Amino acid sequence: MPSLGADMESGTITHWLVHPGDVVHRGDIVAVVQTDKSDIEVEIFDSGTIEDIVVPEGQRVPVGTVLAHVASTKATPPPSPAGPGGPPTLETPAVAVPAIEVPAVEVPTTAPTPAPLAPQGAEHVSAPVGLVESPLVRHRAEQLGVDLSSLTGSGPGGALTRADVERAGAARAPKSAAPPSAPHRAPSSPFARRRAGELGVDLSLLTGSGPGGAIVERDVRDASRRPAPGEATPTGSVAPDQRRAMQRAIGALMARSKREIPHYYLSTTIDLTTATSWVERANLDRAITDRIVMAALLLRATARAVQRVPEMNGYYTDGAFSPRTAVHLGVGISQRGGGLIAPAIHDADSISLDELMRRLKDLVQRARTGVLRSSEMSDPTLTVTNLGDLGVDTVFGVIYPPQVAIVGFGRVREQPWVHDHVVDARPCVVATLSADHRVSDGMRGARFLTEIDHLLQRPEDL
Amino acid sequence: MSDRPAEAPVGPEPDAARHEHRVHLLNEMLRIRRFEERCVELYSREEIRGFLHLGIGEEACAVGVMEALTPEDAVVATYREHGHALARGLSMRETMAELQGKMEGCSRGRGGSMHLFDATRRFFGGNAIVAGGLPLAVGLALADHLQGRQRVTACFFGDGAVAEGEFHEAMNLAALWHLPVLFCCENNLYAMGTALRYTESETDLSLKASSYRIPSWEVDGMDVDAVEETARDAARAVREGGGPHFVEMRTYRFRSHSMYDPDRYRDKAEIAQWREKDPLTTLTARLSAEGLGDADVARLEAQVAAEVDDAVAFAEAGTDEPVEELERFVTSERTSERTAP
Amino acid sequence: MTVITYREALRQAIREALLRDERTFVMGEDVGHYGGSYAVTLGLLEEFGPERIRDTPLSESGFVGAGIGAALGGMRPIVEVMTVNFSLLALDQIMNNAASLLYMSGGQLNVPLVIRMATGAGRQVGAQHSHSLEGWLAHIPGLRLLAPATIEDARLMLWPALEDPDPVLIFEHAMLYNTEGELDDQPTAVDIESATVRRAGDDVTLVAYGGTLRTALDAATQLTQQGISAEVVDLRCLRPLDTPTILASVARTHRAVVVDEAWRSGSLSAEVAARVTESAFYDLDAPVARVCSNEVPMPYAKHLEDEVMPQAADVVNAVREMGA
Amino acid sequence: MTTDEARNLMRSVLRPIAPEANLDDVAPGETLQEALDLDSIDFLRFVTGLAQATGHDIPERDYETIATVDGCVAYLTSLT
Repeated sequence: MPSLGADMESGTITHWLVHPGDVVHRGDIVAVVQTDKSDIEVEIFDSGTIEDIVVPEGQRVPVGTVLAHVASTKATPPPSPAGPGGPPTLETPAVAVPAIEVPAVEVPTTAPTPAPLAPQGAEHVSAPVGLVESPLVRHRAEQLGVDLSSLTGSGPGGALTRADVERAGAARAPKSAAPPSAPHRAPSSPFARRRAGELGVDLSLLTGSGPGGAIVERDVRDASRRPAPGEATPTGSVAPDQRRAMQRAIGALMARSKREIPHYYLSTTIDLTTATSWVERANLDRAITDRIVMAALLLRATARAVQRVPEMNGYYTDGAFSPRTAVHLGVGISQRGGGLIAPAIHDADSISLDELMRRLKDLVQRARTGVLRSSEMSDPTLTVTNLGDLGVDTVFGVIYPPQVAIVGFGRVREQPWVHDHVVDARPCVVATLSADHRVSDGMRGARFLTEIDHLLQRPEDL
Repeated sequence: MSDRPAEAPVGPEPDAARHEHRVHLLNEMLRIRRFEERCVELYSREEIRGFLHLGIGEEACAVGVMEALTPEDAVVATYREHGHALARGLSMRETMAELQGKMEGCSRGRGGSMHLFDATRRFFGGNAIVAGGLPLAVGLALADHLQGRQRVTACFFGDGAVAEGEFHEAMNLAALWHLPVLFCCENNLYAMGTALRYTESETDLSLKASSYRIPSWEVDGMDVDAVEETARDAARAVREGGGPHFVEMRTYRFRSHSMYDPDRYRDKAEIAQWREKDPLTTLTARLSAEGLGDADVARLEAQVAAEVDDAVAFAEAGTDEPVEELERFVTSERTSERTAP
Repeated sequence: MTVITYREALRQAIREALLRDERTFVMGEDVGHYGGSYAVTLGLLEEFGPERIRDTPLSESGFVGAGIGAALGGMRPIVEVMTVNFSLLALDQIMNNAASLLYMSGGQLNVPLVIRMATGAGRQVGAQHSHSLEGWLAHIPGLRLLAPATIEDARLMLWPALEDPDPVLIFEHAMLYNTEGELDDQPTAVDIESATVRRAGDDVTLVAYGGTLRTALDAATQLTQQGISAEVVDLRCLRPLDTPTILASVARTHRAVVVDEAWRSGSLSAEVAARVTESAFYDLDAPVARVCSNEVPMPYAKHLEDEVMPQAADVVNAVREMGA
Repeated sequence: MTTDEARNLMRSVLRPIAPEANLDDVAPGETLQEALDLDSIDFLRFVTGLAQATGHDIPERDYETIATVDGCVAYLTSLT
């Protein structure tokens, strides 16, 4: 079937003007084809003898279908050069018109020799497979609080209709109650949402000051500056469902960690006599807002120790360890009412102790109010957990993937301590290390804990 | 385009030279005819797509007028312009490659059948808006006028164009400003599928040109000798400062408007009657009388067939423009040297 | 510094082009003997003669097409179309030839043509002489569209436009012809590529062009009194749009109001708003707002025409409503 | 400062640190840190809050005294 127009996809042979055995010349009209637009005469581009007719009259076939076969003959010289497409080609190989073999059935017609008709007209029974509810149905279900999976559809093929949903909604609603409305969601600007993500502000807790109560960036900015001391913190306690979600997430992460990371564990007890008295002396001269706590010293020592044992600091991804030069120390902070998060103090090895202390206070405060920056949550290179603050002696942490180690400090308490063959009571802390055996081993781990110990014996250098 | 000097004398030509020239004309017309016949075949095989407007039957107009032009002159044609392009000197290869959408085409495969261009041969298309090329021709002639160049801009258009406002605006401007435009109207009696008598209150097209004080000729568009002679006279007058001239060539297309159309608007008897006047037949008969033998004709045919085969092979071996270049030439790539005032 | 009118600035630019490049000529209705329907070309016929200051018949398609042909033939025509409404008569030539020839010839034929036309309302000339159809023409790939809104741009945009190898359309808002401003006696060049910040601000970006630049600047002044700092971006080049400049401003202010004298449906203002939404969505602290003309054919009566056109107060209201 | 004032002050200082904490639930001998899950930073904030509210410096050596509710109340009431 020749293409008889740019938009032609198929055509119907209405008349064959030639029969098998007929001799044809290039340019002869051999058939009439009906297209969507009109009847058109089809000419032949080869000379020869018609061998057989492939597509009978009345049949509709796609463009490219072989209509007939022609056995070529040597072209004879033209009687006149002006003949309407006289045979100019001197040698024509036997070709079909055109030479693409395409099965010629498909479209049923009213033709004398009809193709087999597809069964039709009986009933439209086939329910669509994997039926998807219409947006309207989903929307109404959401509005009415109807669970779509519990319904049987009355629409075509069992499809759920709006009526199905509304019936279910009416049955569910208390008689006197007004139709429940979708949970209110305050509009918020894209910029506000972006900044909320960056600052860790929960938009659902904010009240918008923009047009129509929309939350705008100003609201986020204000929220991230709260709370001032003494003010109630609206986000201080995490909502129970959020907490559950958080615990699920932490649980999944920890399960993955234990599944994938071959942990090894070490611990050592560190004498903090020198450190404790150094802190006491230091705090004597300081205003209360500038005071240092022991936790800051422990963090500082850990960050500095990494410089000697760099395989504790970095990420294990795609089967390989990539160490990090910067030390972003994750600090385990318990959320009030449950949950533990470990946001980072950036560059904990290179900032001053006072700066570290200032950041630690800031971080704890913001962690409690849910205003953390996404970068703080995402990029710790090593984590320290300090559960000892809450009373236990020893804590072995579970590594946060893709990190490769976690350091734990228990509570600081007085213990019997043998020094120069004399036993006395000294403030001590148990430092532990949980580390990834794919990256380091017990020797290096021991080296790391020892380094922390040494550093804590010279607090003035921290 | 002739490879002879454009101003070669036509009248009292020595018989041998005249015969030789006519063989050249026949050859040019044959090239166009066979090229377009092959296009039909390729279109049916979907090698060529889009609209394909064939000028089979109208070859004498393109070939005759081009004989009157020099390489410095300009040509503005229509969307039925394969013949004009080939007669102007575009190669069959680049023309066929264009029809097949290949990068080797004269318009890089961007234009297709309706938009053949060749800046080096001053062939300005390839205009598929009926009458849209006429104002361009006026502008090209205006540029020649302002720059003091003795050039002609030949502008081809069909009888359908005379109904457009742009035809009248262009006639008026060219006459008003006395510009060197040779208006070449190919009157094949049908504006697409509607006969002239259904679209024009005045079917004498020369009269329309005359009303703008433009000298106009009518000529048998099926007779290449007549077309050439008239075109030479008109072009000479234009070149010598005579302002625009108008040549109406009465011609006929043997095939439908575009590749295939129902052709319901013409009866077969009319088509058969015009086929009697086929410009190739007419010229071949004249040449036979002058001693051209069947073998000579066969040799010409063979040469042309080889050229067409070569063009098709060239086009089929052509390259598709990389889609990364899709947005090239929306604007010029030349960076102009910007200067402060 | 010299104080001149927008009209005089345009005339100086044309005169300079005629002196600098003998391929340049001016063509259009009433440009010669009448002196230009807006008197831009007044006096040029006497100086340059009828060949180069060429009166045309009332046949927009014919003479715009002739301009394209002349550009193809090596000239650098400046074609004046009386108003953008009349350019519709030449739309075939602008779109199907000027904008398309380079592409459909595979890069062979460029059209170095400049078409100037008046645009915009404000003179009570009714529904067939007043519209701002720049957006329609800005739809067409292959064209460059300029909207000089200042004396400096009126004086300096023409020359780079003539040097552009492709067709350039220059839109002169009719209300600007009589405006006066200072012009450097030694004018430097301007580019015809970029938008520019006409006034810096922090709280909201007002995007304007041509006739609405003044409206936006007035609104910015009023907003200052309300403690709102508005930045005003002058688009200058309507096609191709200088998107980075717009986005950079919105990234600073987080709010955008587009001020466009055209109808809002399918307009340049829609295009600007779409691009801001596409590329600066997460910078937006409020939905993009638009101040456009009412969607009516321009009425004749003064109070109705004023009502249709964007006013500074409308811009101020739009900014207030977005909570800046 | 009376006992009630002292308890009120403790409550208001604790609120941003441990919003859900109820002083009345804390047994007399129990330390605040253990009863209310305060870590050392929380406790430092608590002390800082008290110091700022009363205008008195609270040296580190006194931390042990104010570690319980009763001790803290006594400490606060003893301030002039």
